[in-house]
Amino acid sequence: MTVALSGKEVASKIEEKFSGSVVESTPENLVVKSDQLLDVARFLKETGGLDFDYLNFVTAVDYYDHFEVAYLLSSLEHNHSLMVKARCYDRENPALPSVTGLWQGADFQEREIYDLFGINFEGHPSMKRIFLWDGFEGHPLRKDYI
Amino acid sequence: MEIEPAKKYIYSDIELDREEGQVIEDLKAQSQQPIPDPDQWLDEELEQNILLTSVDALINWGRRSSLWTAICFPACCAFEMIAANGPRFDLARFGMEILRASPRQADLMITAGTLTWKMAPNVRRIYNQMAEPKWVIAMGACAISGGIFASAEYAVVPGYNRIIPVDVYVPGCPPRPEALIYGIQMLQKKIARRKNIDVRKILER
Amino acid sequence: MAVRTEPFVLNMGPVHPSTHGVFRMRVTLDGEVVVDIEPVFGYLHRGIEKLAEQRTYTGVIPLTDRLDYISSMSNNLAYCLAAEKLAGIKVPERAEYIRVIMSELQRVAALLIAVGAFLNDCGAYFTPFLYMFRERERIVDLFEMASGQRLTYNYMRVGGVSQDLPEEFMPALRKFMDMMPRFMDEYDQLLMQNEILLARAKGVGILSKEQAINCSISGPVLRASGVKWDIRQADPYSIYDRFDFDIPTQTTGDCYDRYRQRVEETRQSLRIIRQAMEQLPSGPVRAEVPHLVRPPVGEAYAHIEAPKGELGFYLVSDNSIAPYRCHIRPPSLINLTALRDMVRGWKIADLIIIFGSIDITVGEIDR
Amino acid sequence: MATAGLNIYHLARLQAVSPDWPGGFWWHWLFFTVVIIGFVLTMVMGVIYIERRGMGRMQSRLGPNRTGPFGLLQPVADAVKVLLKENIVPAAADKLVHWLAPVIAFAPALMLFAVIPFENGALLADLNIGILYVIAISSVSTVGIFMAGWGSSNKYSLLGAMRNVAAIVSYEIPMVLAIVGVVLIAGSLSLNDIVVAQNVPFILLQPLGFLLFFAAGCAEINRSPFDLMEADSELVAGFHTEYSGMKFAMFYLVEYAEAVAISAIIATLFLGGWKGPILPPWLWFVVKIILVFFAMVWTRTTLPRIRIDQLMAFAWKFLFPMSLLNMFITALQVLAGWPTELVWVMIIVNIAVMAILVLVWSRFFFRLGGGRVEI
Repeated sequence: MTVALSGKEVASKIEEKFSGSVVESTPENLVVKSDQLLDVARFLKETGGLDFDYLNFVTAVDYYDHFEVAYLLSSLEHNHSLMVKARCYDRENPALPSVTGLWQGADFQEREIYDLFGINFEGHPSMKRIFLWDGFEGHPLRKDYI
Repeated sequence: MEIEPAKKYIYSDIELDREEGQVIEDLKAQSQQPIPDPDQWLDEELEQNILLTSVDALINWGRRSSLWTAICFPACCAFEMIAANGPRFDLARFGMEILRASPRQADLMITAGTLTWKMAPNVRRIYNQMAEPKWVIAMGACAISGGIFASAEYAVVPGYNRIIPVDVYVPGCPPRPEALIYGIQMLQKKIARRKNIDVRKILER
Repeated sequence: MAVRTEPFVLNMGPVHPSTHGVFRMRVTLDGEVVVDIEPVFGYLHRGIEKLAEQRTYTGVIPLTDRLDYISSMSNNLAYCLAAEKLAGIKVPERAEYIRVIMSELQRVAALLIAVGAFLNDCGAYFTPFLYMFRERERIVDLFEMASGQRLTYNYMRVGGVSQDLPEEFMPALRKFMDMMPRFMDEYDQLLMQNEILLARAKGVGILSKEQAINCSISGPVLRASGVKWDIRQADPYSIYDRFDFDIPTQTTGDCYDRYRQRVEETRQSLRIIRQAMEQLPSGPVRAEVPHLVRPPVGEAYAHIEAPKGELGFYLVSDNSIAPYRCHIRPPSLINLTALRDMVRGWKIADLIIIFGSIDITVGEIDR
Repeated sequence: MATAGLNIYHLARLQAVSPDWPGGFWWHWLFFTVVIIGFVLTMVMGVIYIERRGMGRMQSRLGPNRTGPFGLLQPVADAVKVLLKENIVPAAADKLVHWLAPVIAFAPALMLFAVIPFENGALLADLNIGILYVIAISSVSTVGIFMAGWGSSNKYSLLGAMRNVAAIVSYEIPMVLAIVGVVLIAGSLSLNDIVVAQNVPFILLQPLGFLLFFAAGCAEINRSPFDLMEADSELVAGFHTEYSGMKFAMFYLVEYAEAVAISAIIATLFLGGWKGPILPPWLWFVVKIILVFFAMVWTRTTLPRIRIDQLMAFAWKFLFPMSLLNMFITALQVLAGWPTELVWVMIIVNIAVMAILVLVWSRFFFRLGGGRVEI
């Protein structure tokens, strides 16, 4: 059985290293400041005992006033998982750092989020539309699209 | 369809993407109305097509007995299409087991699956590449009207008849292979009725 | 003297005999050697995630059928698990068993298609594919008995399955289970040890263990690279912890291993079905669930081991009758992440079989 | 030797007797030209039917059976339909080359039959270099195929055509060398003489030669598993991707006419041509052609396709040395003057030699399978 790690416990570990990076933590997940997302992600991947080497999925949710990008991380070795989230409040030009350098599996999923939500992932090798065509107006999965 | 002059070749990915996006947008703007079914406009064209009247029946027999299918199966219905080709339903009995990957050599396009605007130019191109005479069977609800996905208007074309003229519609989501075979038989009847030449017109001349 | 060559771009797809639907690759070739590829998706983007936000929780189930259309039952299961997790619904015993039987039968059907399509890509002119289609038809018959549909079953519901199995189902299933091992042996004899197939597939398109994990690969492709990770055992959902089955793994992670992996997984699935058949209890097949499910505010992620890999549904609820957000974790799309690294340096013919060995369905990639 | 009776016959042939027809050669040529065209077209229809029905059976389905009795008219319907389809020439194509290609590809397939005997002496031209003629003519169709690939201005076509040229260049050599064994035993290059010399079908005396020739022949006419030039799952339709209507029909015809031609040559060289008891000779010939063709259909439905570099490696590392060895062994046997009455011993020895050679070579010297090209 995959153990879902408590966001609070992991948050305390992260706070030791990067103080002030965790915005919010619940037993289910933890929300990280978007500018420190990459550091936290690297910490989660490379710290012994956590070893989150597998990225299950990346997705985004539109809450009108902000976008929430969710990363579900797993460790195949320890068989535990953790949901990490980051928020962007800028609706015009939302941006987050890309985690493709850490988990290559995020490649197409980040492009998908860019396509359907318009969140720009900085540092992604080819940030362009994936499902819709170049020249398409708007981002369909945003709640205010049609 | 007039042939466009050969374009300058594009090597940059970004330019290519932009070009393709433009093609899609143009097609989307063009095809807001369904194209009427071929029955309504094909007769006029055929008047110019002169062949010996006595061989009409033979030609139609040949054409309906060997309908080679173009490979253009976007989505779910493809599997019922393949099942119809498979051991149990066996379209090969009608001489249809040859799936021509090159549209130039195919006679029939079975549009098995949802059509999206991104795919639409490609389908139009495949249809244009097919040599006359050619037929289209719209297979499944998505191919007829967009079906279950019709309300995702930003991506889904509401029916293939916006893009290409359709001869036979086979409803179902997906249609069973039996339904497809029935549709094919309908098409065969339609081909059998087809006049390659109107005798009276020739006599008048 | 070295010959100077110049790479050229070949557009493969979206309509190509072996791209399994409307997938497209822009392949840069140097002669026959693949220098680079750029996959282009989106030719079947039907906005399923957008549509799901406008439908009730039950109304999403038909959409999930059309995701990975050759394994509709698994998609139904994954979605229903997510919705149940969100709403906190307990599923009756009998329904759990029926779900397991259905999803394992679906796995057998989907893996048969995958193997057949792979052999077809290798150039075995339709023969293995049609043989495997013959057996798939039998499985489809079983599904048809239960759900009345041949491809898009729409059988499972939030809180159970739509209707109980008809009485002729179990005898038919038993008959099928008696026949199937014989057919599996036949497939083994068909091409498993064929010299040409070995030459074509062995050592081609190797995906290393580390890269497979880093690229979030899942399913048979991951296990063929030697990672023993199967959600049915790592994170048992439904009632998979009650069954006794092995997780086969391979070592090298080449095309041949992926092919072998699929064949062996089919055998394991048959084992599970046999156990589930024996244990099948009687009772209701649906929990008492209101017509319009209204889960509390929250989010849930449920994932299953679909034939192609980890299929997950991430549902966010705002206490209305429709999901606020329904994200689908598509195994096909994510398995393709490693494609570019796997095919560089191989011939164009290898590109086809490497691509075929990943086994994708475009409906799931583009959604 | 099995050829003991041949020498006298051969001496008689040296006087080059003209056919005993009123009007001399001209009637003879006209008659056989018409016969060959008719024969090839009928056989093509027949083998297409056999292939589709046989393939259907092997794939556990029925195959065409609705058009005409037992579906026998299916190829006719196909022909009627294909010939009346629109003929498309791509805008970017090289018009002349595109137009000429099917003709150039088709002519050699017909010309091959000029030297193939339907009965004893019943052939258009009993060339004393018949085999050489066959080899020379059969490679001309490559030019047509390359023209098709080049003229279509399509990348898939070009790739297919390139593959074809590469394959033909490599496979000519083992093909010729495989024939040398037959020629050594028969003592003649004329196909008619070779058939006459076959008191025992040469497949028994030359089992290795037969295998090599069959493999090389399949590769030469691009039957599976060597059908790389129109590899459906890779190159869409290969060199004839851009062809439609009549010109595609020509290529379709070429594909099967060549298959019939190679089957006929194999039947002539190894299966005793028109020889056989009870049935009339020409019927025996047809039956043997169909048998060989059926073997080709069988391989097509069974085996996967090999890769282009494996194809080349197979030609140069397996077929070529094997055919050289075969040639030397046969030459030694002929030189030693193997006694005629011990022909069965020779058969057993040759089959054993073949088995040992193939096993040893495929185990220790050459295995299929290449590797990655570093870029």
